[in-house]
This record gives sequence, structure tokens and C-alpha cells, in this order.
Amino acid sequence: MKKIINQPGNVVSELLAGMAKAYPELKYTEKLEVISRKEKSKKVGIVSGGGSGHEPAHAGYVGKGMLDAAVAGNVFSSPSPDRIIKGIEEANSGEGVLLIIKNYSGDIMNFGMAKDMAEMDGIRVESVVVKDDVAVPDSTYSTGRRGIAGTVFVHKIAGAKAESGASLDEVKAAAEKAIANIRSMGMAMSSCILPAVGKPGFELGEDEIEIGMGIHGEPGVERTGIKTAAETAEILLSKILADLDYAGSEVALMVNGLGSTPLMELYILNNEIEKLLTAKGIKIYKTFVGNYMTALEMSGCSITLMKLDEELKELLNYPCNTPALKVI
Amino acid sequence: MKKIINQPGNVVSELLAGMAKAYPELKYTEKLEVISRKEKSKKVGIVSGGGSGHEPAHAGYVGKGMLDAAVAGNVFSSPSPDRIIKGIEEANSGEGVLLIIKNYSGDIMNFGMAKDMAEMDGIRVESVVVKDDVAVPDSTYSTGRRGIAGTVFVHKIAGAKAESGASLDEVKAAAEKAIANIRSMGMAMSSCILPAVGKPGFELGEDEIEIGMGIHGEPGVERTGIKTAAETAEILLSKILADLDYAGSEVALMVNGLGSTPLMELYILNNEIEKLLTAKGIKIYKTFVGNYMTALEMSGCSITLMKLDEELKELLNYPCNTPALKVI
Amino acid sequence: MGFRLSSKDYAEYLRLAAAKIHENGDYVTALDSATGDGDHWSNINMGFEKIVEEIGELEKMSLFDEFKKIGMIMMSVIGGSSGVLYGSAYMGAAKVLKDKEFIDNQAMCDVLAAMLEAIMTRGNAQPGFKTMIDCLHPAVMCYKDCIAQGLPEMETLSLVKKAAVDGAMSTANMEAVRGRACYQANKGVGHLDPGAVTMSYQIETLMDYISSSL
Amino acid sequence: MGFRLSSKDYAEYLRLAAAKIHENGDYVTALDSATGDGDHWSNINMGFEKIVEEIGELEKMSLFDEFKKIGMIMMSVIGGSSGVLYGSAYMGAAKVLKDKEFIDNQAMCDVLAAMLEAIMTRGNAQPGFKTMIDCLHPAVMCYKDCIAQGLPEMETLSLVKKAAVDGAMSTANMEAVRGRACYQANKGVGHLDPGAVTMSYQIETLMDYISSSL
Ligand SMILES: Nc1ncnc2c1ncn2[C@@H]1O[C@H](COP(=O)(O)OP(=O)(O)O)[C@@H](O)[C@H]1O
Ligand SMILES: Nc1ncnc2c1ncn2[C@@H]1O[C@H](COP(=O)(O)OP(=O)(O)O)[C@@H](O)[C@H]1O
Ligand SMILES: [Mg+2]
Ligand SMILES: [Mg+2]
Ligand SMILES: [Mg+2]
Ligand SMILES: [Mg+2]
Repeated sequence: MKKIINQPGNVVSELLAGMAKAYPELKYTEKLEVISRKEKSKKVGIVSGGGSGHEPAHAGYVGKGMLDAAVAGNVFSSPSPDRIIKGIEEANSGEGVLLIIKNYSGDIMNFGMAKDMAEMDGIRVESVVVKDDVAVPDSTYSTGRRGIAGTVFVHKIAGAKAESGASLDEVKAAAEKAIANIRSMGMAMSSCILPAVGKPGFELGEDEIEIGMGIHGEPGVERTGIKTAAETAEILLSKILADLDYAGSEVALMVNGLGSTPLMELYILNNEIEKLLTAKGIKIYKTFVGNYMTALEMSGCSITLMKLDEELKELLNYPCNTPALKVI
Repeated sequence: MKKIINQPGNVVSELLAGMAKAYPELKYTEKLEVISRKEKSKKVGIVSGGGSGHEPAHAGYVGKGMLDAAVAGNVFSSPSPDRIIKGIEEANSGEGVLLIIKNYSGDIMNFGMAKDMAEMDGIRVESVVVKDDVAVPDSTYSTGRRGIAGTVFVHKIAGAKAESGASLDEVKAAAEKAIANIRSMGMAMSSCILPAVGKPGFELGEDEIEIGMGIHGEPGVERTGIKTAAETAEILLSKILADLDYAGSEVALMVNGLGSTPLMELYILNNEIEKLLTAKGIKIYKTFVGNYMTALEMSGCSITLMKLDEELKELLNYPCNTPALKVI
Repeated sequence: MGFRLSSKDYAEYLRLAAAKIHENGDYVTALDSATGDGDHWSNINMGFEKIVEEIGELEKMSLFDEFKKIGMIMMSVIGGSSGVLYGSAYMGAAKVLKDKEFIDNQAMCDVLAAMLEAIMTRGNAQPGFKTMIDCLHPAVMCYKDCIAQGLPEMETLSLVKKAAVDGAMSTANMEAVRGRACYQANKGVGHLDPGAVTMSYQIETLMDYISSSL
Repeated sequence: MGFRLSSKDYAEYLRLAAAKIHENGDYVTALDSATGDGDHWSNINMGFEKIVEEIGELEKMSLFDEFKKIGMIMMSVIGGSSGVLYGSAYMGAAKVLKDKEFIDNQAMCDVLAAMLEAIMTRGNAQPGFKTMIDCLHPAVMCYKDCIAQGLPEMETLSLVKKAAVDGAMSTANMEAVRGRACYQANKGVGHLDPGAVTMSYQIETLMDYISSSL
């Protein structure tokens, strides 16, 4: 296992400590693995979190205009309720707190329990659940779609709304609106290694990729041969566009790398995506290209579209200043 | 070769086209592979460039407060003089142009020839050469050290100086001062694949890393076993600190990923670097962690230190707004 | 007279369970990797390591406090789905042990039943969803049956163990419907559920441990 | 009477050289990967592909224009160190061919000498620095000697070819001191210089082509 780490068991605490050292405006609460803003203001607090291994998510989005606290679990594992409660406390300035949860049963259970407990302590807590991944369909046999990179847009929208002084209900409504308009779909070209496990959880052949793989390496919809950038754009977009009618609308586009895919390839992919969307009469209002929601050193990508109205555009453009996303 | 590309021969033009689509404030000149600012102002122009495969370098640093134009060669190959001349023309607003060159003989020759030709066309052109990599010593048998990630700091400093209205000589002097105070050192854990070649240029064993490897896969100083993050920080820093006296001074620190090393690991490394620098009485003024100067999908990292005085601090803090680096 | 497990005995069992889990790392990880995210073993193992570290404390406590503390540790150290489920399970079981000095046959059955109920409530899941419930539920049913039928303790313990192990095995033929594994729909068929397997390790170890004391 | 190469003949040679370079991709890439950055073959190959595309134009031009155009293509398509060096070489050689309709034995020698001078000036390098110069320099020296000694053209061509190939081979024992490869200091010892090898392919192909026309 070639990783720049020390003890596999310490990766989460060391990465967060290293982050807090790089960004003095962030506060790191040891053991509970919470990153929060040092500078507080009276506003609705926004808390996100989940398993580690998705860096810069989630701590990288803590800062003005986005999150007030991010709570980290072990690699690919939901944080426990005690940690989440600490995140809620850090984010709370008396105006209530919104939890942004990705739809994984571990996160649902742990955040749900934390919410109950925080409410018992008199903090008003609301939550939204992101389920943007169209890869695996909602069915009677599942608890619903997975939450992936589209979550970053939810951080942005909710964070902007909160920063602009809106109430908890308004912030929640904006987040819900974003969620309703976001769809994502990804593919992976290689596996990743959990530090504590030391070897890949699965293997993809030399000439094999997997369409729809999750950001924890959960199986996707199809294993297939290597695709060109043009084919990749077509395959991923067609699933997204079949799921929500984007025709004639303006969108925010995120071209996300899963960890070890170079920017070169993401830009090439973006070039293809733009062609396809333009041909379909979908106008790209703003594009984000980079590693926003990763899966350790997995190689691959995901595409996210968020359909915009005037309010979402305004919130998207609202300034933010976090380690991983800055809008000036 | 698992890459999200179309034709290997088209990667450069497609990646730059994809970039220009993502950032409408950038102008892409086809064939000559130049990315430049659409919005121009009367000031000293800053031009950088070099082989492709180092994304976000160099085009990612075009924007307010940094570069006016970036010129791209083929993957790992210097751009030709005709391309560089186009970059100079785009950057020129009548106040002269500074070329930021990394010390590779191809770049030296091509930029040198372009400089001569642009001067014949009546444009005042100055140049600086970045040689920050302490891995391989300057010797009578070499044309000097390689230029690597420290170049990004030179972009920042020169760009800020130019944006603040300084003259070409002043901008060049600031860039020279930065260069004199910058040292870098890297290591690689895996090879990378040139798209046109289709297979790795060299192989590192399962348990092998290479200290001092260049950002084109050029051999470094030593192949060794896997190191912990603490050991890596120690090995790389000790070479840097032995080369320039940083004791008691304030520094800008860059922890750079080579392409496929996840942010998680860079943050863990930063945690160790901070401990070592603090123990040595070196104060970290500002930290940059991310993929700033990559080598395709190589895994590994480099550390860069820039010793600061008041002027460099001011220029470091000067606002900039580019795709790959924003200072607010 | 039947068995009477003290908090010290229970702590001793935990040490054995920790060893059992520790030994099966590669196997359990492979199971979670096949259908899920591969973290189940590393998390539950970390939880049990922490418990072993705290054993000096745990064995001195009352059963009630011991179970509460185990629940806290599991919830916060294991994390993920199984952390909050085991946390809830031990909290639920603690209530059954309030003011008890020993766990006897009936109490053991009540403990497991309380754990089952807590897990089903927290996870909003049913038997047949290919989870740890598919190990624990048949074990609890079996335990209740044995007591109703008045079977000897030795036989009961061995039947409960068998029910747990068979239950875990039965997940091979189930489609996943809860937990991260659920997103693979019928892709999971053929693979055992990792959470069911680690649950069976615990029940198996516990039944064996009690038997050996009889 | 000796050989007389027209611009059409030279274009034909370029086609053969392109094929020779194209064939040896893996080998040349391996050489540049061993000590440098691995791009030399893919770049020079791209340059020659472009030249082959333009051959219809090139063969209709005067030698002077043809060489200038080859220089422009090589400079801009090959890029890197070798692009600017070959660009300079062809520009330099074009001057020698001003107003000439054919390249004869003496002019061929002058062309190679002009290329050598241009490369040495542009790259600020000397023989022994483990570069393409170590192929071209002995070839030019040999050519001049042969003419001074009045050797027959057939023999001259074969000796020049041998000098070029031997020169390329001699780089195996040199330490790199220029070009990206220089940064490895004595690490390059044992490996041929890729630029010297591709230069020898061109000289070899050219000498063979001329010989076959004699
Ligand atoms: N809702 C649920 N109800 C009961 N058991 C569950 C539920 N969700 C998951 N599990 C159990 O947890 C196990 C996975 O645990 P773990 O890997 O720690 O969590 P995660 O699925 O969050 O990665 C599954 O194998 C399953 O037995
Ligand atoms: N200064 C120089 N003088 C002469 N030849 C050089 C010089 N620098 C490089 N070369 C030649 O160029 C070859 C490498 O070319 P190439 O791979 O295209 O460029 P780069 O070194 O920029 O990657 C070397 O093998 C060497 O023969
Ligand atoms: Mg998990
Ligand atoms: Mg090169
Ligand atoms: Mg799991
Ligand atoms: Mg090269």
C-alpha cells in the first residue's frame, strides 16, 4: 500500500490536524473529529459530514458562505452521534442548525440519532438528505439513491442562503430546492485502498471500467471496456438527462474527479460535456472542474448537473471562501 | 492505458478547449495552444508555459493577479517559439512582458528564441528562470537545477507585482527575489503514462519510491522503500533546509501533489511538515496544499518553501483570481 | 443450577470475541468489499480493540453500567452503520440488566431479544433484509423456544449458536435491501452479509464461553 | 558524374526517414524514458508525420523554401528541445542551399555542417555532451575528410553513415550534460542518447537513399 500516511488508524485525526494547520481560520476538535469556523456570526448553522476518504469533502467546505462545521467519520464510515452533536454545537449560534446528510443508512442513523439528542438539548435542528446519484435506481428493495458529488452544490446553496441571513426554514427550503434539481452519475477506472485494510476492495481488469460505481467502491450498473472521453460524457449524461428534464434550462455543471484522475482528463471530459449539453439546448451557467468529492485514490469521475432558477443562480454566485471552493 | 481522453495526439488542444469552456474569462487560441485573459489592462504582461501534463499548470494560473497568458507545449515538451510569441503578444499591453521559464533546456531554447523574435517586433521582453528543485545538485556537468512547483509562487509574486502597476524592471526584480528564496524537493511513488506512448516510462516496485524524481519522471537521487508521512517530511525538508538558511524566518509553504495522490495524504504530510518546521523555529506564514504542479497521474508529492520578507508577504497576500489559485 | 455470568465474565467473553473478530479480518473485509464499502471489519475490529483496552474498567462495573459503556464505545469507535446499531443494542440490553448482578439463562435470552429489538428499531429493518438481523433474529427465536420447551441449558446454548450461524449463512441467498450494501440490489446474492457474519462470531463465542463454564 | 538530389528527391528521403522513425517507437521511447522524460519519439514522430502530410507541397518547392518549411514544421510540431534544434538546423541548412537546384556531394556535406553549427549554437553544447551532436559531429568530420581525400561518393556515403551510427553508439559511455537528460548526471551512462539515435536514423536513411540512386 503506497500511501503517505503514518498509522492507518490515525489517518482521520492527522489529516484534519494537517488541514487546520494549513487554514488557521479553521478550528479542529480532536477526538470528535470536527472542523468548524473560528469566526462565528449569528446565523443558521450548516453542518455536513460523513465518512472520511472523500477529501476535500467535507471539512474543505467549512468557511464563509458554506459550512459552519464538518464532522468526519472513519474512512468510508459515518461519524458517530457524539461527533455529530459536537458539530451541531459548534455550528449553533441560536438560529438553528441544518444537517446536510448523504443518503447512506449509516449516515441516516447516526445523524438522525444526533439530531434527536441535540433537539433534546434545546437546539433546533433540521435535516436534508442528498440522493443525487442516478446510477442505481430507487426501488422497493432499496432505501433510495446514494448521495455523491452533488452534495457540494447543496453545501453551496444552503451555505449562501444561511450567510445571507435567512431563517432555518428558508435555508432548508433552499437546500431542498437544490436537491430536487441535482442529478449526478459517475464511473470508476480503478479501485481504492482503505488504509486500515491495506489492499483494494475489488479489482478492475486492465481494460475494464465500471459505470455507476459509488464513491465507496460499491458496485455500479455495468462493467465495460475503456471508453473515450466523448463516450464517457455521453454515457453518464444520458442517464442524468433521462432522469430530469433539463431541456431549455440553465445549469450548474460539476465535473468531479474521484481522487487520482488528473485535471487534464477532467478538462478533456468537460470539453465533451459542453458539446453534448449545447447540442441539447441546455445552457451551462457555471462550471466547476476538480476533485470535489473523492474516493481515496480511486480513478474516475462523476458529472453533476443542477438546474437553476433565479434564486439558485444568486445563491451559486454568492461569495464563499473555503479551502476547497471560493467564489469571489 | 486508462485515461479519459479521445485521441492521444489531441489531449493538449482538447484540455485547453475544455478549460476555456469552464472559465469564460479565459481566451483560448487554437493551434498555438495559448490561454490568455480576455479582460486586458495596461500593465506589465506575465507569460509562463512549458510542456503539458502539469495541470493546472500553466493555464490554470491565468487570471487577475497572476498570469496574462500561458503557453502549452505537447505533453512534457516545451512549446515552440511561434506559440510563445503568440503568448507574448496576448500579454503585451505596451508595458513589456516578463517570461517565467522553468530551467529545462527545451524551455530555455524555445523561450529564448521567442524572446529574441518578439524583441525584433519591438516588444520589450524580460525573462526569469526558476530552478527550485534541490534534488539534483548544480554541477559543472549540468545546466543547473530543474524548475518545479516553486514556479507557482513565482507566478503569484510576479503577477501581484505587475497587477499593482509596477514597471517591467520592478516586476522582474520581484520575481528574481522570489526565485532566490524558493527551494523545492519531491518524491514519487508511481510512474506516469504519456498519452502518445501508452505505457509507463519506468516502473517502481510494489514497495519502492524514488526521492527527488522530477516532474517528468526524470530519475531522482535515491530509490528506497516506502516511508511514513513523518519520514517523508523529514527527508524532503532536510534537503531543502540544508540548501538555504530558513532559520528564524517566515515562509510560505506549498505541499504539492503530483497528480494522483489524494488530498488526504497531502494534509497528513502537512501535519508532519508543520511539526518539523515549528521545531526548527521556522514560522509558517501561509500554507498551500493541493495539486498545483503535477506530472500526469504520477503519485507523489513535493514540498516548497519560500522565505518571506515584507514585500513578498504583501505580494503573496495580494488578491488573485485564477482557476487554480484564488487569494481573497 | 444454571450459569450465572458476572460483569467480569462478560468482559472475559468480550476479550474472546475480540480475538475471534481480529482473526477473521481478511474474510470479513472481502465480504463487505464484495457488496459494500469494505470498512465493516476495520471498524468493528477497532471497536473491540478499544473495548479490550477498557476491560480493566469494564469488569469492575455493574452489568448495567458495563453494557451502557460498551454501547458508548461501540457507537463512537466503530462508527458507520454497525456502530450505531451495536450502540443501540447494548443500550437496549442495559435496561434489561438494571440492578442485576448476574446474567442467567432467562436474562441472556432477554438481553439478546432487547438487542434485536433495538437494532430493528434503529435500522428500520426486518428479517430477510440481509443484515445482522438475519443472524440475531433466528438466535433469539430459538432461545425463546428452548426456554419455552424447558430444554437443558447446554443444549439451548448449542442450539442458539447453531441458529445464529445458520442465520448468517442464510444471508447468502438474500438480496440486500438495507445498509450500504442495499444499493447493489441482487448483486449481493451469493455473498454472505458481513454484519451477519460478525454478529454470528459474537453469539458463537458467547455461547461457547458460557458452555465451557457449565 | 555524382549524385544530384532535387527537392523532390529530398522529400522522398523524408518519407523514408519518417518510416524509419515510426518503426522504432518503443525503442527510442525507452531510451528517453531511461534518462529523460520519454517524449522524444512521440514528438519527433509527430513532426515527421506532419512532414509526410505536407510532402505534396514540399516536393514542388525550391530546396531553399523546402528546407525553410521543414524547419518551420519541425520547430512548431516537434516542440521540446529537439524541435527547436532541428528547426534551427534546417534554417541554417537552407542558407547553404539558396539558389541551388540540386544537392551534390559537396553541398550535402555543407548542409550537414550547417546543421551541426546551428545545433551547437542554439543548444550551446559541444561534442561529448551526450546529445544528437555526438552523432552529427563525427558524420560531418568524416564527410569533410572523405571530400578532402577525394574518396568516391559511394564509399563516402557509406563511411559517413558508419560515422553517424558509431557516433550515436558512443553516447552509451557518456555522462549526460545537456538537455533534460543532463539532470541525471552519470545515471545516463550505459544508455544511448535518444536524440543521437534518431539523428543517426536520419543520416543513415539519407546516405542509403542517395547510395541507392547512384
Ligand atoms: N438498517 C440496518 N439494519 C440492520 N443492520 C444493518 C442496517 N444497515 C447495515 N446493517 C448491517 O451493518 C453491516 C455493515 O456495517 P458497516 O460496514 O459498519 O457500515 P456501512 O454499511 O455504513 O459501511 C451490514 O453488513 C449489515 O449487517
Ligand atoms: N542543448 C542541446 N544540444 C544538443 N542536443 C540537445 C540539447 N538538449 C537536448 N538535446 C537533444 O535532444 C534530445 C531530447 O529531445 P526531446 O526529448 O525532444 O526534448 P526534451 O529533452 O526537452 O524532452 C536529447 O536526446 C538530445 O540528443
Ligand atoms: Mg461504511
Ligand atoms: Mg520533453
Ligand atoms: Mg461497510
Ligand atoms: Mg525528452
